[in-house]
Amino acid sequence: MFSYDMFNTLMDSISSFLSHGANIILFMIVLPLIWGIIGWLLKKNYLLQLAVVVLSSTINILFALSLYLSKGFYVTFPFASSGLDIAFNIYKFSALFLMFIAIGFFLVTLYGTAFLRNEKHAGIFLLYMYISLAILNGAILSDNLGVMLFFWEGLLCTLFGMLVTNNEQKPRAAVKALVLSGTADLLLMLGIIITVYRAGTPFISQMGKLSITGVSTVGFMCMMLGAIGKAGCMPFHSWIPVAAGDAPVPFMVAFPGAIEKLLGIYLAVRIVIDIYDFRSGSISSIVIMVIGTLTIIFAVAMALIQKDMKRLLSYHAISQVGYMVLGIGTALPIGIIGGLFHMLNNAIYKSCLFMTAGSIEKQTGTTDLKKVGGLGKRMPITMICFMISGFAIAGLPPFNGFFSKELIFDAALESHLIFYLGALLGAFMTAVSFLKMGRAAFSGPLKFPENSPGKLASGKNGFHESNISVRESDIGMLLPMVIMAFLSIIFGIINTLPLDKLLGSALGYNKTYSGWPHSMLLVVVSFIILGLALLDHIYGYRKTGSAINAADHIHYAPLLKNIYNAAEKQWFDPYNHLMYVVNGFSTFCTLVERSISWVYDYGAVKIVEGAGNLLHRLNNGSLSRYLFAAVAGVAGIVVIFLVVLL
Amino acid sequence: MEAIIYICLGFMLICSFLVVRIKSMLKSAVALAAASAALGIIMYVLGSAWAALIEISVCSGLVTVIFISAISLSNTDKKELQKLYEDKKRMAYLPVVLIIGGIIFIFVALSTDSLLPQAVSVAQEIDNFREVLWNNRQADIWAQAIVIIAGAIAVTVLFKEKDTI
Amino acid sequence: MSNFNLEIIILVVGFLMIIAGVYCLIRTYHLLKILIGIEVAMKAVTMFIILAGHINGKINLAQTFVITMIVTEVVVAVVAAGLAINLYRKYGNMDVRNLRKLKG
Amino acid sequence: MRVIDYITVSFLVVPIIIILINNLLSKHIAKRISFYLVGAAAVLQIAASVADFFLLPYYKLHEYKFTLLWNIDNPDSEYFAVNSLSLVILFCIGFVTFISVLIAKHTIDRKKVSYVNLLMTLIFGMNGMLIVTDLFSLYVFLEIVGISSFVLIALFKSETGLEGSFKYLVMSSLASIFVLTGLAFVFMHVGSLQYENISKYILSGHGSSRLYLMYAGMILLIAGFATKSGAVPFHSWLPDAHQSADTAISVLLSGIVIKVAGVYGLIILSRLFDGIPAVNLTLLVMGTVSIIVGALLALKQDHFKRIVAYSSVSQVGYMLLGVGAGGTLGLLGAVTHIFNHATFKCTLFSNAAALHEQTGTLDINDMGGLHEKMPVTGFSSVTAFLSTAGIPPFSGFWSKLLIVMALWMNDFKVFAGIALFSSIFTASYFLRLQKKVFFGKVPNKYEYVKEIGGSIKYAEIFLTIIMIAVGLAFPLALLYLKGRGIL
Repeated sequence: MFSYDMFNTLMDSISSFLSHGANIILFMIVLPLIWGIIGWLLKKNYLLQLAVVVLSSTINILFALSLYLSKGFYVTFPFASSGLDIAFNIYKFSALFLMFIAIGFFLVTLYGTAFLRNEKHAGIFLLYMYISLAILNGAILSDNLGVMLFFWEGLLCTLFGMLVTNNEQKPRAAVKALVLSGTADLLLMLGIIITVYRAGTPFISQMGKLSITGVSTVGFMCMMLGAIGKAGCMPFHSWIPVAAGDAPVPFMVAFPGAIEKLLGIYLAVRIVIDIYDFRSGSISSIVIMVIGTLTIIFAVAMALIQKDMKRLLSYHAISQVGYMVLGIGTALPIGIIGGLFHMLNNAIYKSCLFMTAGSIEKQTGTTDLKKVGGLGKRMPITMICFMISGFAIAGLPPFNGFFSKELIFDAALESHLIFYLGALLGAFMTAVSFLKMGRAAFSGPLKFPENSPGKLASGKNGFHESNISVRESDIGMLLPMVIMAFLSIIFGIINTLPLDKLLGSALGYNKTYSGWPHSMLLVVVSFIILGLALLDHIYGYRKTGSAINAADHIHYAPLLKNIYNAAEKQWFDPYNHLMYVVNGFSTFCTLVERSISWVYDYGAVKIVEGAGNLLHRLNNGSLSRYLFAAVAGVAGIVVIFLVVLL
Repeated sequence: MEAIIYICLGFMLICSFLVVRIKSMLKSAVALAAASAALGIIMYVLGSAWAALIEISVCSGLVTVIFISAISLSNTDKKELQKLYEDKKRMAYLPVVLIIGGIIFIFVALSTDSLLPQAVSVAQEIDNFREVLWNNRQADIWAQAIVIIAGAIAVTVLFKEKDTI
Repeated sequence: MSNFNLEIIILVVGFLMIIAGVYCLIRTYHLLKILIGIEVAMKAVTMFIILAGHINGKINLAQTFVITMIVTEVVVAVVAAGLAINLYRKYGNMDVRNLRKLKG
Repeated sequence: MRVIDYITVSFLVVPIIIILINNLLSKHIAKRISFYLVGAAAVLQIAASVADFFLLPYYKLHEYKFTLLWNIDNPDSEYFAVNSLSLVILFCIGFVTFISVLIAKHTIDRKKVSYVNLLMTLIFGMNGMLIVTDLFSLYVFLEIVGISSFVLIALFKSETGLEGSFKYLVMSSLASIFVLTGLAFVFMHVGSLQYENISKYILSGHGSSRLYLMYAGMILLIAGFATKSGAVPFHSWLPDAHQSADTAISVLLSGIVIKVAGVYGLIILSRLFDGIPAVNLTLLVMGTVSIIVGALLALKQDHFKRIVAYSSVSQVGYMLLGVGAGGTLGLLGAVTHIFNHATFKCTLFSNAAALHEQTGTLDINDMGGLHEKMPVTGFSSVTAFLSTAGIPPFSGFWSKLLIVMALWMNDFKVFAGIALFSSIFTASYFLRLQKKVFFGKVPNKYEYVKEIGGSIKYAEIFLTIIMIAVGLAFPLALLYLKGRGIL
């Protein structure tokens, strides 16, 4: 029988195998690439792809688990010069993230494969996903900041590639994402350069804790901005809603939903814990917290007025990052662990929410809330998953979101009241928007667009209730959803498992943060907020008569209306302002380039042509001219000799 | 002895200018032979008897024969020849430039005594011409043999009317 | 000093002969006359080598050089005459201006 | 006697034996086997040079001295010698001869015996030039090369062939006059023409006040050998001769003759007159001018072989830059470029032969789209083009890199920049060639053109493999050089 001992032995042998030589590169980085190429070559073969996904993910989870259970080790591969050594540091924290990624990757890829069943991009989606997995593994394992940056930029490439694949004609989202993430990565690079310069070593494990003073402040802020920018924090967020309009759901699940947050928050925590001596109450802490709070409020306010599920969720994806950044920015252990826990929870429920949106899109062909409704009867499991995740994101006990939010509230209140109030405002609007979305989509009379896939399947008999084939999704799409929803509940009820057993021990905290929140006051306030949200929703529903417009009274409130109009016109989008500058610069460059290319196209060509023609005509085949040229050549050599000798 | 050299030098110079200026091909070939003979005498006086012998027999003999036979193989009418091969008018100033250059060169050469190298103090030269030729310069002999073979092949290629192999 | 002058004068005469030969090469239209011009210049070169042997006292070495040189010169003259005669057979005259097919 | 004695003598003996066999046999037998004889000679030469290359370090010799039936111990005696530099070029001679015979199998069907005889005298001359140790002997062997080339170009007595041959003859006679005058002046100073005596004289700085005629000699020698190598402004005979000759002979002329007769002579001069900056500067200026003028002229041509010939002018410029840069690295770059240039010029002339055989013309304006019809020819041509233009990882890139590095390290930075910049010209004229010949629309009359078969196809495949393999394997050679401390 398979006993626990056998399992332990297996894990030990795997980890010792990985710790030996280049095996870790081979199996954590190269192997996923190979899987990806296999998946790519399978193109549209759904069952085989499914098999590849299950098999590869199992192996990957097994490896990650063995690394997590091992004592940890340090591997160095000497390279050209000592600064470029590839060094991998495997210890509790990084191995934990490897495990998260392995599990999340499995669910996301499974869902994506099912979603893209028999579609053109299925193969390339798998390839990009596996490349991303390899990159993530590499980035998390690297101890060398330079090598980590290499992997980090690689993720930008896969992001760009995926967005371009989805919309080759007008890669609007791709370009926007490339510019914004690229700017964030540039900041990160700058930060890394300053940090390495200050520390004198590129290896994180040798850095100790740098104090944040002088030029180090710049380095810290740049690195931090790069890291949280990757996670989707303001001001590097605005490509996500655009991508939500352009890209298919699996991409949204994978990238803004899970992968980028995992990586970004991972690095942010590494910066705060390992690299810099980050103190609570310091200026940089306050700056980070302000960024976090602004992100929460602004993004959730935008989410409130969205009438499209994917866009709404994408704004929530941004606002949730704000909580994590706020938590980490407090620089308190409770805040950091709260931020991390929130990141974990967010990855779970946000992926789940995107997946439900994807299921609806798959069945009805749209995610526009105005066009769908009453799907609860047809898609009960999807509805239940949505409700669980919605409660979790709104912060209702006993789901996981409640506990992580309470930790962050606690930390925020400890820092300053104003951050707490901002976070509460965010929580209020989150709840309102989810009430709106859930009710609009799942309750009320059944409705879906005329041209939805379900309608088409109903045949020629016209619109009739009995012909409608809008139904529950595939098992391949349902399974990840259900697992995510289940995890939401588990992490909520048994929150000691993620908080103390996993995160706490990985960070080395002795104190326990699990269990019911210790401050009853905060819980009460949270409940009041949720109640207010419910009241507001009912008020809005009564006023307008439909669930979808339940938030309109906030949207069209006297002062807010103007702000929203400005936001709709993208006045707050830094990308646009950046683009003005860029456009001006590129106009200037065009002028310069035109004048240079004139030189190349006409000037240089004319000179070359003229010289060629002259020489061509000089050589008229006459022997005496040949001889004369030779004698002149001798004279030329004489001149050179005279010049040198005299 | 030096007088002979001066006379021969003058004769050779005149001959070579005649070679260039004479319109008739036959006469210029003969003038070339005369210049060659004068050179032979100079060489003999300067102490290279063997080379002088070869020069007179081969250069003023064989080469002249080659030229004259080539001329006779291509016998063009004399008038037509003059019309055809009248020298170019375009670069008529060239000889003037060259002669002026030559005169300047002569003056420069005569005014400086350091144009020629200092007498090299190489003492014991092998006295015997045969020894030098057959013992030291055998590479040249081999090369000459192949040159002559190549010349023979060239003659078969260039002068054979029909050669299909 | 007189001995010295002799050598200088041989040098100058040779120089003028080379000029004459090269001038003949460049200026003339007759193929064979081009070859004769080469021969004139070659005479001067032969004289230079003998002069060199005379100056540095290695006259025997210079003689061997000259003999080898004359052999190659004759063979080149034969080949050149052969080419000229073949060209005459093609064109009917020995005008160097025929040779303008290859140009540019 | 040692093994090396037998092997080394074969460089001179094999051509003579082949000439004897070729002429003593009856014409009909000779006609049938003559090409195989040349092939055997080429293979023997390749084998002998490779064997010698590895035997030299085995016997711990810097250079191996030998004679042909005379006593080496006579005072002031001349001798033959091979060293690793001359062995590399000897290898190239065998290589190009082999390719030439492969092409000749298609293109030459008359006068085979004469072709073989002249080819053997040519090889004898080139081998001799590489193994002599005396400037005058160098000249005599140079004349053998010259005479053989004149007759080879005029072999079929076509109007253009005779014209190209006559122009070459007159130009090289002028070169002979220059060289011999220069030799006379150097002889006047040194009293000997052996390499070691000349370099001793230059090093000791004998009579440094009265070196006027010595400098004149240097100028004339450089001019003479530059004429033979086809450097601008002494280049005018080269395209005419290359265009008018049969392709099997063009490949010899462009592939090896101009390099042995010209560039090797300049290498010898630059080593003899080491430490005289004017010589180096002259070579550099001449090289730069050659690169640019050759490329400009190539841009205006319409004849396939003429473009390739002007490309030779341009590439000789690179070799001169390598020689002029001086030092081991520059010499190494020049020799590597000699080999690489031999490979890609062989390829391009094989292409020319293939195109001429299949389409009957070499005017590039008449052609088009032949890439589809003749894939092997097209591919090898593109490879040769990339290699010539110095695109990594093909072989041409590395030799140009060595030359540019040598220039840079010897503080000729302007010339290094020009050498780098001029690659654009190379690319431009070859792009024009490729576009007109291999891409675009196929003219109606070439609708049924097929790929060439037989020996030319094999030659093309073989050469393409060599270009790519040398290019890919060259970093190893660089590592070796780095290990030897040359880089």
